[in-house]
Amino acid sequence: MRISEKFRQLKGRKEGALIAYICAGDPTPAATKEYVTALVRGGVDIIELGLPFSDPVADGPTIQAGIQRALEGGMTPDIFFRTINSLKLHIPIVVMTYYNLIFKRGLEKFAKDCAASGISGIIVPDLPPEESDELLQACKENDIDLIYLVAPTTTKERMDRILAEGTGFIYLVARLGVTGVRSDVAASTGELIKRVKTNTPKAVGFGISNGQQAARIIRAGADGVIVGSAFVDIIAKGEDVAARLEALARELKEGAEVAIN
Amino acid sequence: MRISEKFRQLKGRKEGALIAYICAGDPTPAATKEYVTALVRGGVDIIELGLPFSDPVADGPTIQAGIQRALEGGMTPDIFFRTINSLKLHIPIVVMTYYNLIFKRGLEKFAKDCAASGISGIIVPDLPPEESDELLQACKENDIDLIYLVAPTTTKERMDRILAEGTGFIYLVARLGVTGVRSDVAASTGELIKRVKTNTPKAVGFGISNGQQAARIIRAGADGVIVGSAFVDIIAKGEDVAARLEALARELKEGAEVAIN
Amino acid sequence: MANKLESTKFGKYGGQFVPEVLMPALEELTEYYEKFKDDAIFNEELDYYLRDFAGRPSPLYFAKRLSKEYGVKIYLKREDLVHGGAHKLNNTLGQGLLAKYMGKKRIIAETGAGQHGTACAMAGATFGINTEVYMGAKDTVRQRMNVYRMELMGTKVIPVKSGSQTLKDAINEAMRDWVANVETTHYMIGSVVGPHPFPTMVRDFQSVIGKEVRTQIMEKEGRFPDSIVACTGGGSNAMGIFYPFIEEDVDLFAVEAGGSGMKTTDKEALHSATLCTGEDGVLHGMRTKVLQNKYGQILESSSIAAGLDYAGVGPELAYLADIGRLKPCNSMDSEALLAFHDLCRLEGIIPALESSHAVAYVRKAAATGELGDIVVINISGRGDKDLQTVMGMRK
Amino acid sequence: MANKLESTKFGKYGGQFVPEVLMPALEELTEYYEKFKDDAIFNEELDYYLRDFAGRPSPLYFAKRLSKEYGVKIYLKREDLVHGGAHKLNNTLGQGLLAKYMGKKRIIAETGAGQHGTACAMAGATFGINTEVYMGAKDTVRQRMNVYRMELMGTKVIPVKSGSQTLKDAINEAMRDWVANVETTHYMIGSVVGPHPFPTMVRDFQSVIGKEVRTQIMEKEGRFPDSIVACTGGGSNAMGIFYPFIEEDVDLFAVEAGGSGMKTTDKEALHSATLCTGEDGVLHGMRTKVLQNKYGQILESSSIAAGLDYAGVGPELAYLADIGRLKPCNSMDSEALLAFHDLCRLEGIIPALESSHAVAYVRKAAATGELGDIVVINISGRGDKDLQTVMGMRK
Ligand SMILES: Cc1ncc(COP(=O)(O)O)c(C=O)c1O
Ligand SMILES: Cc1ncc(COP(=O)(O)O)c(C=O)c1O
Repeated sequence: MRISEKFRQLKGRKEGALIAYICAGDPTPAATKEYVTALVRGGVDIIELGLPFSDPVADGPTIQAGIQRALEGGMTPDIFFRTINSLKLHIPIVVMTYYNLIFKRGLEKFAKDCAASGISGIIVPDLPPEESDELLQACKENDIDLIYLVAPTTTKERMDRILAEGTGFIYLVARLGVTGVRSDVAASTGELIKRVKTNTPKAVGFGISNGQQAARIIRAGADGVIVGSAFVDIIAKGEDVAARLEALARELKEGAEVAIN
Repeated sequence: MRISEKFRQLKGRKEGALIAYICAGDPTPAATKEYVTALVRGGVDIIELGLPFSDPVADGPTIQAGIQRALEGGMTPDIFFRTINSLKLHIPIVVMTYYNLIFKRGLEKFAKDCAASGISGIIVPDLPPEESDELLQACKENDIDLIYLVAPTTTKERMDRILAEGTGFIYLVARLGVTGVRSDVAASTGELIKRVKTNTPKAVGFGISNGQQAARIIRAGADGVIVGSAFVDIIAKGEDVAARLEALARELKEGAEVAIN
Repeated sequence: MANKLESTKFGKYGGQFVPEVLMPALEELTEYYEKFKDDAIFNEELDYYLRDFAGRPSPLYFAKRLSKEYGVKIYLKREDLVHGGAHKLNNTLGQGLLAKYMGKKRIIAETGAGQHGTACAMAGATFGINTEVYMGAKDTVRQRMNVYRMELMGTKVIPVKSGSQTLKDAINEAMRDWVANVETTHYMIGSVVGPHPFPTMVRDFQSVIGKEVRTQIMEKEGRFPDSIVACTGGGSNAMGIFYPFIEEDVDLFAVEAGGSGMKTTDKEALHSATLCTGEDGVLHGMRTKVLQNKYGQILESSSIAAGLDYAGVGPELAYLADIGRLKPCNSMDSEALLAFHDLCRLEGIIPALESSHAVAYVRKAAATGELGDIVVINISGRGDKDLQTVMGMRK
Repeated sequence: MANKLESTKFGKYGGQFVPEVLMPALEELTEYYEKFKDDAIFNEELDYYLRDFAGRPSPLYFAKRLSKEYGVKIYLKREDLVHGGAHKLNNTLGQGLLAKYMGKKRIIAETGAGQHGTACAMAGATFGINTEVYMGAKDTVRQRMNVYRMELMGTKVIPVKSGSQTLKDAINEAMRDWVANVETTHYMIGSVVGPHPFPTMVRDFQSVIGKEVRTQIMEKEGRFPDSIVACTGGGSNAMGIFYPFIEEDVDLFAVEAGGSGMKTTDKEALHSATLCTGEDGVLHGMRTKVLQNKYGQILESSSIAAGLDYAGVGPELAYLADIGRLKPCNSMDSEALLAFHDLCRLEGIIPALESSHAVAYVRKAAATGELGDIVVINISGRGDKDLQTVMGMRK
């Protein structure tokens, strides 16, 4: 399923989207299948799967730990695509990974593998538009969205370029800093949502962990929320994981729904 | 008794002199009296008593250890003179010490104290003739001999000056190096004895420890031998000290006597 | 934008592979650096600190006895005499001064063994700028004295407990901090690595080494050397001494750490010879040669010299290697140790183990003739920091 | 001979109070020293080593932040940047070169904490002369790293097991060695102490410090400083920086180690403030001020800074103190530590604990006005060697 279609659907239903991140292979490839299923049951609209990289500079300690567990669990790009292929989900899947893994596989091949295994979009946190021309080309040829991030620090000039190029959705970085659970929603988030003027859907990530926060963000004008560390935390604790992932997804989705009404 | 008189006596008897060094107060002031008596009984002709100084640069480890024992035993210049005073020996006594103790007491006072306690000569290993004018003056005024050392390295020019100024006896340093027992007699010793042309008696020290060596040195033309470390060794071992000091003195003296016959 | 992008690269290498949040900071830094790099007042002030604080110029010393032993005329560029004991301060003074001109209130940095961290602490103290240094928790224990040195100079050392608790985790953590505090904070990278403009800027700040050598060797020999040899971790001391000779007829040798051998597994390399064996990749904000496995996962590298122990290398070196302008080579741990002892014994100079790799290459290559008659070795730092390591080897 | 004697003294101090065996060696040394001290070739070669090997000139650094903190304009003479980390090398290069000119095959020396020994080892390696260093057995354990540094440079370190097994025993033992091997061996004394010609010769070799300051301060201030402050153990860094200013209107402050207090017992002093409290005496071949008890036995001295921990002092300093040309003063252990931290934190310079005593005096005296407006402090060495000590203090 294309991302844009999903957002159109949700818009029709006046719902904010819930995009859930977990790291593929954390702690094993088999577990990922189980956890993804639980998240979908909980109401997640888009699944974002991390393809683990050894040096994840844009991630906070929580997700870094998840990545490490995945690597130790034997996750590789080959296994990743096989795992995704076996998921057969009816919602969009997005891969989040660092550029070196894409570069090393070959941009063409990576985009093709994504398309073949049912992935709709790619997020590369260490690939700004200045460096993304080639990957963008490969994505276009394979009908894959290349999803860009914008941050509170992004200048007008850069914003224009990103909005012109980005497809699928625009990933709004809610605050300066890396991924990780925070207890508040930054004032700057609202501002950023207003600054990003585009028809492409806007999803806000970094630091969201509960329904209330999700509601506030959708109310502020976002089309979706992205939640990662809060889910990875549950996996890290390792108790009753599937059920708790599902429950948290439900809470977040309810927040995102309520907000628009 | 003046040193010169002692040497005249010995000359008449065709005997080489035995000069025995121990450190005063090693390990206690009382012990020194006992040990000196033993040495005299063994046939020693002149007693050389060390007044212990904290930094004895010209002495080897054996004598340095004796000096340390003496200092720990409480020996001071005051006690030193009192001890000597109580000895009442009928042979010459010579004090060997470093210049700072003399300097600190005052040259005049030191010389007077020597005279008053029956000391006939002073040896100061760290006082070359260049620095000794004042002490020489004080010695002369108190009828004390200032005994100079000459070494294998001493140049002709310096030798002349030393021989002109020294009284009592000339202390010939048998070899380069510090005090301490050696197993051989250096070839340079004989040479040095020949180089020292004077009417003042010549005594050779540094490294002599047995009768054979003593004999060889007297035979080479010396008027006496000076033995220190070998005696201090006996004190250090601490067994049967008085008897062994006496026995070693006897052996050395016999060597010195035999040599001239 | 095409124009600017052009200048961020060395051939295909370099660039700015960083999170979006950092891009404006890199733009700001680039702007300020371009503004001040040829500014008379900035350069006068920098020269002042390099001279009066760091002790430059460092001598170019003719190593008579080593020359005789190795059979080639050897000059040593004495970065070991620079304040702090290594070339690292050239760069931190440059960046520190720039941070001051930019009005930054805070400096952050990463450090492995602590050399760059110490140099940051020195610059931070001199310029009165708050300095915080990330260091792998394991490294803080291994390099307790360097931690203490930094702390004495008022720098906060932050132990990084994530990942392998070593340099790469410290880099990650410092990047994260920068992402979070980009407006007030300057991130002081310690070598010619990372996103543009760092590789260019650090090279320029370190070029004082090579500029001095130009003058010094002319005075001594009336000509340029036949070759210049420098150890290469990130590559800053190498680029610093090479760059002013790029256009000259001088052979350049970048000596990497051969570690205990040229083998790699899926997870680690027994060496750190990135130019020699690395493959094209993207790491820490730059495209360069990288030690990586077939999937692109970064390998743990290895060397007896902590400062060479890095899985990447400066992009400009990768470019110069590709076009044949410099020759990548390497010395093994054991060879570096032999050279270390040679320099101590023959010249009374205790070199850093990093620098010993450069000496070791001359040791083995002199006889081949490839170094020519006159060779300059960059002694990038002093070896006091390595005594414990070398002592350990003895047993 | 009267003529020569005259020149061995500074007023009543100095002289040659040594065993007869050594007198010819002192004469020979004096002769050679007189012959070469103004020899163009000798001085050119020495200058070469000072520049290219030792890294001279050392900077004169305006310590902006320290000046502000202490309220007086402070310049730091950066001997901490000299190869080996202290001014000690100026002297060992001078004596080493002289030994080479004299054809000596062997150098011996004594060392306490190991600074002078290391400098000897460096000179010995450079000149290719066999070097052996006596060191108290206790000190070899306390200063294991310095022992290792010397050994790396090919120097044999001989642990002295007699007496208190510390510096004074090492001096005694080195003297004994010299007595035994005087013909082939040069005894390299590490400060302006010992018999003539050492105090004069070492002062001259160290005077390069003050000569540089003359030029440097003129460039920076257009005038001489009001005062110069130097720590004083044996007194070589002090005489080195003072001597070229003796005839000028510059106040000279010799800062001794106040230790833990100005008390003494019959056996030991809690300090090493010889100029301040010592009495006229004879020690280690010279007449000078000495810490001694009423009988003339030498006291054990004490200081947090090993290099200041000495019961004697150079005879020329004793003379200059008597005639009022320099002011003897002192800083306590605790004061030196505070100054140490100030310099680390404010200037990014980690000074030797010895040098910290000089800084500490400025810290307390600046406000009195006695130092005038511009003061030069001799930073005689770097503090890396002292980190362990300072760390210990923290606990
Ligand atoms: C003394 C020394 N040399 C070399 C290096 C390697 O760095 P680079 O390759 O950037 O010069 C280091 C790094 O810490 C170092 O401390
Ligand atoms: C750094 C430093 N400063 C000062 C001294 C004291 O010596 P002097 O008084 O001869 O300069 C020493 C002695 O080792 C030293 O290492």
